[in-house]
Amino acid sequence: MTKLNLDIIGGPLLVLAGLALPFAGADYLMGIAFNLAMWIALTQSWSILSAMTGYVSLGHVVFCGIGSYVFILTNGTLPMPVALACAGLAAGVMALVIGLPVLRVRGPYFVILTFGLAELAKNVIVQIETSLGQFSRLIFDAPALDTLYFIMFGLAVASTAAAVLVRHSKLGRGLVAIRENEEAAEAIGVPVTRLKLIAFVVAAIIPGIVGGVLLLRTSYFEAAQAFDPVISFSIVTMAIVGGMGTVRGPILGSLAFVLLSELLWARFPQLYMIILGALLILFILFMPRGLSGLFERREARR
Amino acid sequence: MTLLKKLKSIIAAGAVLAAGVAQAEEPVRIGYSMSLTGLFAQAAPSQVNAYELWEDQVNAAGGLDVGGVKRPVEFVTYDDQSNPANAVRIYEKLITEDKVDLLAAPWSTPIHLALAPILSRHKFPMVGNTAASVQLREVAPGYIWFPTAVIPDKVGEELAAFMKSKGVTSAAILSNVLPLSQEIKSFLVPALEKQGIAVPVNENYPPDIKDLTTLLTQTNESGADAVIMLSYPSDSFLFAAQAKELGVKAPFVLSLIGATFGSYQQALGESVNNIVTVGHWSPNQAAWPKAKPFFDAYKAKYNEAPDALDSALAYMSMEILQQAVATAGLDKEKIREAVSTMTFDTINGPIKFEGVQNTMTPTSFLQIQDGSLELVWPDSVKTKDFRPKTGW
Amino acid sequence: MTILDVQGISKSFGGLKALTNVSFSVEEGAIFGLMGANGAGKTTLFAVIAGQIKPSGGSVSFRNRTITGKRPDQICRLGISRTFQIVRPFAGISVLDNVIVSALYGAAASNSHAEAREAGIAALEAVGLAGSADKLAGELTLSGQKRLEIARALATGAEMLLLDEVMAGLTPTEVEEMIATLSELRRARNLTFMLVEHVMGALMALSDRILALDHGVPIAIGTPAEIAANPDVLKVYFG
Amino acid sequence: MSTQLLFAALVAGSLYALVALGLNLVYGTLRLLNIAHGDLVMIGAYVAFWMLSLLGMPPVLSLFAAAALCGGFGWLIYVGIFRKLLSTPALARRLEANSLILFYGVSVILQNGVSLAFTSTARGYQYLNEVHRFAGVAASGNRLMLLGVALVLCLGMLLFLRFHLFGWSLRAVIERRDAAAVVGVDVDRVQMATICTGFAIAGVAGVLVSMTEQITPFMGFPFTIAALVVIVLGGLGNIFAGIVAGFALGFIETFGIAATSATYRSILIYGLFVAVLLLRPQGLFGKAIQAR
Repeated sequence: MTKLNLDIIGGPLLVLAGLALPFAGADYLMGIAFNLAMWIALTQSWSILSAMTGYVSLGHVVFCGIGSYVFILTNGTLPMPVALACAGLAAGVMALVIGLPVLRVRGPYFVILTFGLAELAKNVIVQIETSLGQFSRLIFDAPALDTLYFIMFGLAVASTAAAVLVRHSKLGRGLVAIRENEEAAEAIGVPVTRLKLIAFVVAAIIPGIVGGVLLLRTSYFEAAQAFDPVISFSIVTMAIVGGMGTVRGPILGSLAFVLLSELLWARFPQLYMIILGALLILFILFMPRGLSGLFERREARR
Repeated sequence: MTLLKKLKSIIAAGAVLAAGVAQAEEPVRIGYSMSLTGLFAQAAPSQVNAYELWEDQVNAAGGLDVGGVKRPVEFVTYDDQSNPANAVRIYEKLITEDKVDLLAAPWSTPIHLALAPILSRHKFPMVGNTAASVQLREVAPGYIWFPTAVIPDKVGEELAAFMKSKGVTSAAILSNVLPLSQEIKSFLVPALEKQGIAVPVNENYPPDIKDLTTLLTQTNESGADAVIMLSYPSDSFLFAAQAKELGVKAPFVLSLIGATFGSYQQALGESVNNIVTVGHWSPNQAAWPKAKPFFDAYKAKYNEAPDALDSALAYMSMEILQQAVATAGLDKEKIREAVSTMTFDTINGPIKFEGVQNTMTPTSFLQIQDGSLELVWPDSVKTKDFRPKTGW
Repeated sequence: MTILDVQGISKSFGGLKALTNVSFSVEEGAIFGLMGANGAGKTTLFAVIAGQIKPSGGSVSFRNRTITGKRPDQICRLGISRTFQIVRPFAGISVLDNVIVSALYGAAASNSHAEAREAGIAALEAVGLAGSADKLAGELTLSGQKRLEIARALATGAEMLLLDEVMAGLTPTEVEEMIATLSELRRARNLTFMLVEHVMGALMALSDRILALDHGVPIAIGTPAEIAANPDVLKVYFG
Repeated sequence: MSTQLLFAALVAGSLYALVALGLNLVYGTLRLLNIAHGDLVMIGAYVAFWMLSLLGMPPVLSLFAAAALCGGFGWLIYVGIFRKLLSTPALARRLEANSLILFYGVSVILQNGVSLAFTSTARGYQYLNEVHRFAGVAASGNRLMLLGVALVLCLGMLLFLRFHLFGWSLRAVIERRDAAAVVGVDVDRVQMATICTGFAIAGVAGVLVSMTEQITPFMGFPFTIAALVVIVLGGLGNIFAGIVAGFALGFIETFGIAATSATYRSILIYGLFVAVLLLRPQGLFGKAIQAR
């Protein structure tokens, strides 16, 4: 089976399974699928910037946080779908505004900068909420799980589609050139600043919407939680475990992450985290191409 | 390969565990999720310990009285990683997959609030415990109840009255920016104003504060005779250490969360004697005959004192459930009916709910007095008289 | 016809003067050589022309259009493309993909992958790398990577190539081949070249005109024969 | 300006400098960004707590025990993992690019391992908490000790780097790793010594911190962050500037709060962090080493 075949058959199958899932009538299954879809949406969007250009962001949660904040501010005044759109838009605008200076910073500096930015944003929002006399906010009219699931599933599909499109476009080729050598890319005409900015903005929009949907799921907003840095770390973990070289990577990584946690964290919470940590180390050291690397090797052999 | 083996052995261990459980005779299964890892992990033991103590005691007494039939109890537990979205999913799993008979509460306000809609949708009653926010009242009544008396508006009002009665004329308020502190402050400040107590210092600080010198110097200079430190655990420790260093002189000193922890007195010893904190339970209240035995049993099992807030609330919530099940059996609607209408006899005295709230237990304050936590306000429940703080 | 006109370019880094008042012009279709010892400012001059370094003074115009102050990618799209002395292949992708990016973004920027692929393959053929198209660029030998540098610059569709020591580190046979390749390119594609080269023989053999730099100061300009006979050059080079 | 505030700034600064010193040494010589650094501080704190609770050993002796344990851990992972990887250029590059994430894995393991072994209950103990008063300053014994030990260690490290031959080799490795090997520096030995020293210093800091703070398995992360902020301010890998930056951060924080309000503390610190990364990624005071 060639790589193309696998994707052509596997992709639509996954989508069909995803669409059919709510009709199985199991809330719990849908809950898992919701989580899976969320991680795919986040990791896939992250990969558009970070896997493609090598600018590894450790602050992707900042877009979720901004999205959920804008969502909680607008939901109620605006209809829910519009509020969600605002959340995505706000995240995109933020990326656009901070993108130019931030994307000039490279390597390990970029990694810690993005982390610092997310923490800064968190503290600023906490401060704003405090000075507004708001401590936490509740949502009362959240739609049922199946609706939320369909939205999240849509976001997973959308961000996967975006990743596929980017990867196979002129933009994607330019981004890869930037990752491989930014000076050389610029010297052959790649407008590096503009391309990085586009990727940054595209990568930001989906997590913004995810932040809003997540709020509907938990019906509670608190700034410190909305910007939980663990989310950023988890995204990077899933991307590494799944493999950064392909669109499949984030899907495989999220799948592994969610399945493993279902299997283990139930009864062995700390042990689960320890295994997760160990897996991360093993993949970085010994399987740099991640789970999708396994597929490729098998395909290559045939 | 070794990893695979490890995985296999873990799965096998899980299977053995499950098999062992299956052999017991029709146990009543009670599900809950706890923040065993992540942001809130530090708080989990005080609550889990109380649950497990309750389980031991019930099983030792022959089981849980289910409408007249005694059945053993067992817990089905998961880790929500301190993430409300996970908790929501876990409770869905507990209800729809594991089909547990009863539910116990998770930790923290956000997770309680996130669960309310799920409980309503599945018509599954759960007695909450460690949640504190005026927003709890906005939750549609029905399937969740909050036995806590630490509701910020009441805390603000009662604290102001308490301070007034002890002759406080001015108060310095230092508050963490996290929700509970801010919420209490928002009610405390107007209440103080109403009582005619001045507030010369009113400052916020972030959770990761590392030094309070400026704030405490300001406080000392203001000459306020009360210091209201609306703190979370790590800053409670910091405050006590630096207040000693800087010789805070106010006779009335309150520290919000953390002062009920066993480690608080371990680490700070004598210096935190006579610090006031929020809480409505003390083992020394003779009017609550169950209080002292609970304290002793807990101490015997875990070799440390129960947390006067979290452990007590967790245990109370199980007592309430236990008593409701004794009359109602395991039928969800009957349990709901029972919890909504009955009066319960707990380690914290009688409890009765109106809507989602416990209206029997007064909002109270504890004071550390020579190593033990005494209720010092209001007079109706106090176990000792308030003592002004004379030094560190 | 003049294709590139450099007027009074100076550049200093801190107190160090890397280039002092350098002026020259290059005719279309010519091969223009730069010579000078290490640190003479040759690579800096390339970087100024290609836009990586902003000069402290002076101007560069290409086809009568001022390009000083433009970004490297803009200058590339106008038709100047450079290679790097220390090769910078896109090591993790295939040789063909390396040149396809060039064709997509360079002066002949195309939005069609098929066109870009054709242009890329043509560029690889021109430098003799067609056989390695599917290899990872990082797996090429040094000589292969030097060729890839040229192919990538070619595939942009540039009219003028700045080649920075493409022969350094090559064996004598490889140098021969490279000279042949460049001559052929000039003939077949009517390109203009600027060369920086330490391999004197190659520079003399290929160049129409040569500029000699010493510590950033231009000391002579002329045909290879004139340069070889110039007393200042001889003094710098042979003491 | 009160001397008390000066003291507070010094104490905060010395702790920042000390914690950052270990992180900076490891980054400087091995180019590994150890985000589990704060968790080593946590391990040090637990060493002090358990040594006191179980054996009655005074924390001042635990300084050595924690240094030995954390240093040993450093040796173990160097010999077990890093030595081989760092000797292959391609692997070394991958390791460097992913070191932050790799150490996140280590961090997760340490936190949850400790939580599994000792539960996540907060711990604490009393040690040297009597208050001394002098020159208008009130200081508890444990904070004086923190200040003293941190100052001695930072100063000692600087003198060592300046005057000891091995210190010279260390600096050589930090500044020009490739060249150091050529001129005969035993890079392997320097790297091993540095990772042990860096980890040991974190352990020592943990013991000092445990005297004044509550101890939990999750207490480490804020220290990692603080150390990161410090070494960014100083310039990654620049040891001297890192120590200066540690004290500078202590002063900026303390006097920044005094000048504005405590509520802006975190915004101030993260704002500074982000601003330096955006405007002067080489650090406020000097030149950072080149990241490959």
